Amino acid sequence: MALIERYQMTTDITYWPGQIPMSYIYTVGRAGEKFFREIMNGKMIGARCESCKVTYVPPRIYCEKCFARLEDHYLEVGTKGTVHTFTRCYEAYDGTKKETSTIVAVIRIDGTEGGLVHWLGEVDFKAIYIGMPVEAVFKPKKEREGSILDIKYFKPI
Amino acid sequence: MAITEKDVAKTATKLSINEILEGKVLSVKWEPKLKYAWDNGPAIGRYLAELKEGRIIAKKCAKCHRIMIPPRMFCELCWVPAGEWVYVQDTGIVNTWVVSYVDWKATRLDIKGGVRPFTPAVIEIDGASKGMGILHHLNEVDPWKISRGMKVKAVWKPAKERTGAITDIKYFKPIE
Amino acid sequence: MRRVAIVGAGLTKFYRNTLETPKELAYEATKMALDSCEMKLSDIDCVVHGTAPDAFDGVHMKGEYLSDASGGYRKPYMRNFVGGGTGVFAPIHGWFHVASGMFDTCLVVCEEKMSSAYPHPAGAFLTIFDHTTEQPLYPTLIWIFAIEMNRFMTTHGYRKEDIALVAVKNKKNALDHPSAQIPGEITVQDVLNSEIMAWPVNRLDISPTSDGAAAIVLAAEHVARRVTEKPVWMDGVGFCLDTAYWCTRDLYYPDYLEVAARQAYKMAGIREPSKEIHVAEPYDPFTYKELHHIEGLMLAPRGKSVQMLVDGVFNREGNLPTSPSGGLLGVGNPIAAAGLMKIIEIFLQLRGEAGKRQISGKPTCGVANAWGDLMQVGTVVVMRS
Amino acid sequence: MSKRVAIVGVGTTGFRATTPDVSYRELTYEAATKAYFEAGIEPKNVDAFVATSEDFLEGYSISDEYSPDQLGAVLKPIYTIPGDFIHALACGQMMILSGIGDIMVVQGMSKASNMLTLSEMVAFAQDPIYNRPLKESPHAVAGMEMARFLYETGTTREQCAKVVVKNKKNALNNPLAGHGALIDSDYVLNSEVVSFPLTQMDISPHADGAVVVVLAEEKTARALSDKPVWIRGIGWCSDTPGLETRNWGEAIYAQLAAEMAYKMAGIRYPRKEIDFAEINDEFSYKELQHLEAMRICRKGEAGPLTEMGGTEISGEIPVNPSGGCLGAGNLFELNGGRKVLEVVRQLRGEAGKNQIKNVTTGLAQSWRGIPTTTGTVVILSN
Repeated sequence: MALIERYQMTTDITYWPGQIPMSYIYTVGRAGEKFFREIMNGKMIGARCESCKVTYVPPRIYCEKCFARLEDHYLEVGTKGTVHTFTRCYEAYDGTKKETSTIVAVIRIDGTEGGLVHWLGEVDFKAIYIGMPVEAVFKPKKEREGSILDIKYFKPI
Repeated sequence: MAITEKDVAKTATKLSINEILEGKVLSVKWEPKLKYAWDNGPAIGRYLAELKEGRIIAKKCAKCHRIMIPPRMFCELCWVPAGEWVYVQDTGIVNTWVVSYVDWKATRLDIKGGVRPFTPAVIEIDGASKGMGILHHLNEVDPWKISRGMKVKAVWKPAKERTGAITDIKYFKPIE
Repeated sequence: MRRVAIVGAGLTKFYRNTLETPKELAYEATKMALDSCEMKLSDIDCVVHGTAPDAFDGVHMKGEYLSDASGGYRKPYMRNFVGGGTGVFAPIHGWFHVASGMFDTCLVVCEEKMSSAYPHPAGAFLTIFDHTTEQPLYPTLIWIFAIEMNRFMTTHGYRKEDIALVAVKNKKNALDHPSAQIPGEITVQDVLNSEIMAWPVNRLDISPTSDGAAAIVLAAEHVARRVTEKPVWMDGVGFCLDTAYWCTRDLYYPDYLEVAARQAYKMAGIREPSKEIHVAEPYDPFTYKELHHIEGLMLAPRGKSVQMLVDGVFNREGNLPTSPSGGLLGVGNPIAAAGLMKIIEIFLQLRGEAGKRQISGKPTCGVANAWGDLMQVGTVVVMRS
Repeated sequence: MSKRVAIVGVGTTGFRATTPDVSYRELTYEAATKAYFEAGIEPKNVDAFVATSEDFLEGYSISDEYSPDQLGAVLKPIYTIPGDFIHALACGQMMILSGIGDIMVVQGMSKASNMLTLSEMVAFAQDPIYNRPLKESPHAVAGMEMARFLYETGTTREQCAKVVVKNKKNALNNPLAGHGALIDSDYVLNSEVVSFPLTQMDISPHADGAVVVVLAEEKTARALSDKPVWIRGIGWCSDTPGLETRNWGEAIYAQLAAEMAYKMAGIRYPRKEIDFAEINDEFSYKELQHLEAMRICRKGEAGPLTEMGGTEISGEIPVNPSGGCLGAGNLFELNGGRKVLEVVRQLRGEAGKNQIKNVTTGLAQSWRGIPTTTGTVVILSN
């Protein structure tokens, strides 16, 4: 409607294919540099806001609630946590079906209000429950590159 | 207040591109696949189909009688559905142009090595209303001899190579 | 109509490449803005974010990604977008929030991290063109600006060497700006001798790509009077877009800017802009663009801006200083943040707090504008002390 | 608030999985033509326009460039909100209240069918450093959220399936909706698991379409329309965007956006004072989670209420009589626009077979989808 002339034949209809051809390199930032250098050592740090009583993992340079600067308040938080929620995912990020499913979870790091989104490994899916204690399994030290993938997965304790 | 050197000193940390590329600082790479198939619709669909035939088509507004190129199904100024289809010429005049030493990635062309600079222009198409132009390349002309108002004509790809695209016109070249 | 004032401002350094993430840049500017007027995040009712294409920072829906770092945590938070015009539109968007009576305070944050895009941020501009009728020709942003500059020059008979004076002036002004990325003492000859990018545009005619952020705090009158002795009022706002069929417009004159400026002047009660406005920050991503905008803002008659430039009218000591900050050509161009930087410059000038950049004569009225998209956006703010 | 603002014209194309015969320009042109016709105005009467778009969903790096022409907004005040349609509606309202003008136009458009790599585009919204390197489907985020919601509230997968059954059924009677179907709960529960407990049928399929709304200040509204629909309250809010720190069981953003809208509308008991609601149901559990966040249901109550038919068109509080996203399609930025459209149709008594009797106040709510925590709410009355 509204047009006085429309396609009358399906075979006349056409489209134009195209793409946005960009690529990216993201620096991990001030807090990220601190976090991933520790990850390479097999450790994890967070950032503490004393006034809000919140410990952020991954660490940030600011508290999102009160905007306090947290750069002088980094602290080691350990590599253990509990499963906050989890899923078994059968779909790849491009929307196709995965060859093998993965178990993805939000891990709440002990003593913090933050955590990591990561895989669960060395575990039977049926045995997983919300609140399950888990710990990070790191790649061998020489394979670590300062990335979230330096952690292979979390496994039950 | 006033914003001083001291205030801004620690707000951002300067890096060189090599510090990033050589891994002095940590980074993550990503190549998104952002692909589309945009529906042409009747106006652009016909425009492309006519280009394939070696013709340029426009739409005429039934109210203001502007002959509009590229064609559109409505006149955006009068806010009425557009009227009849009108073939326009494949000639026109140069409204404005550039002599570019860079491509779309900001990479410099090897001008000294003999590469011809790009000379894209806005070309007012003959037969369309005054001032109605399209973007296209100029060629077969000394880049430094292009002038405002220069008459130009489309150089088409051979019929069998045309696909129904703006690039079915290879470029425009000057005519007497 | 409720009066709305700018009461605080913050700005990061601008660099070609920064270590900071987009969030960290936004936080730094926002934090400085809050601190500058001794406000806490809890004093803020709502947040407006202005940031240009997602294709720079490389995050889809980057307004969402940046929300917490802009003070938007659990607040009414909204992003606005008019391409390059965003930096001056964001305060207008914030103005709606406060002038409407829905909120008393509003944080306006602009951020851009262009350096994430590879191989060059300029690549993101290929896909601003019509995907079907223009992109197959592989156009780039510089082309269309050079196309516009050429039309502007040939219509008025302007000379490149005169237009180059804009770069000389702005880079020099930027020497006094603490955030400046590429300030310097250069000559007209330096501009003309710099590499040709796309004639008539040489390298020194162009602002750089940059990372950076800027923020301001807006307040309704009753709050503004409480938090500061020197509120700067947003007395007029205007915004406008012209057609996306950019090849069908005569590019020699920015009609869209005149329409936006007339709205803003009408609201501010300005009848003779060139007399009533004491300082201007016209958007200057390219040298010619400052002049193009000075004409569109009706601060110079059409075809006369170059002569006024040559006569020194627009110098910091001149009758109508333009881009006293150093502009995008000198301070840098993290798109939306650069636009807001211009608003901040007028704010500081009208408060007499621009330091070494301060213009003389106690200015009380200033204007800033920004521009973008396919050379079709005009955004204008008129401010008074 | 000194002035009242009403919707005096709506126009839409309807919503279909694909719209191959028109470009995005013509799609919006159609909706705009209808909206202006209904309001009895021309673009020249409009004081300002607000469009919605997100660059990567349109396929342009600066998508707002292409906003003015098909709205008749050339050389007029117009800008773009990369947000939900209801965000843009709030902008229209704020501009009227600010004195920018009396007539505003708000536009939203979806050409979701034109995105060939939609899943990657949504994944591209995730944090590039902490989340994206895992290369997980965005649906994993929904799966995790659903799991936590079921855990915290005791809601069952069967109750979520009932949402799908209800909404797809409602869509059958909505001529604008394109994804209606008659199915039962087992069909949903047995459909392919995408990210457990989320199945293929829990996910709303996408759709194309456009909506244009004309807003006017009270005096103008009464002159233009016999049936103005008033904006009584509007709210929007963003919670933390971080996956690591957010509250996975609750939709805090919906709660706070609703509280803002309720306060403006003077609503204290939403369950009693709202006659029906169009709630974001991009995923089945989202409808239930949002109902609870907005105090239309108590925590854990939305599932059982749905199971007992309380949210059917004939129920105590009808929810998504239009068919929602599950029945009419996920329209991305336009989701809120389609919700507003349905509330307007209901309040004017123009909802056909899905008309709810004697309605005076309706609520439209939207959410910006994975991985955001941004929501919008608007309360409309006739």
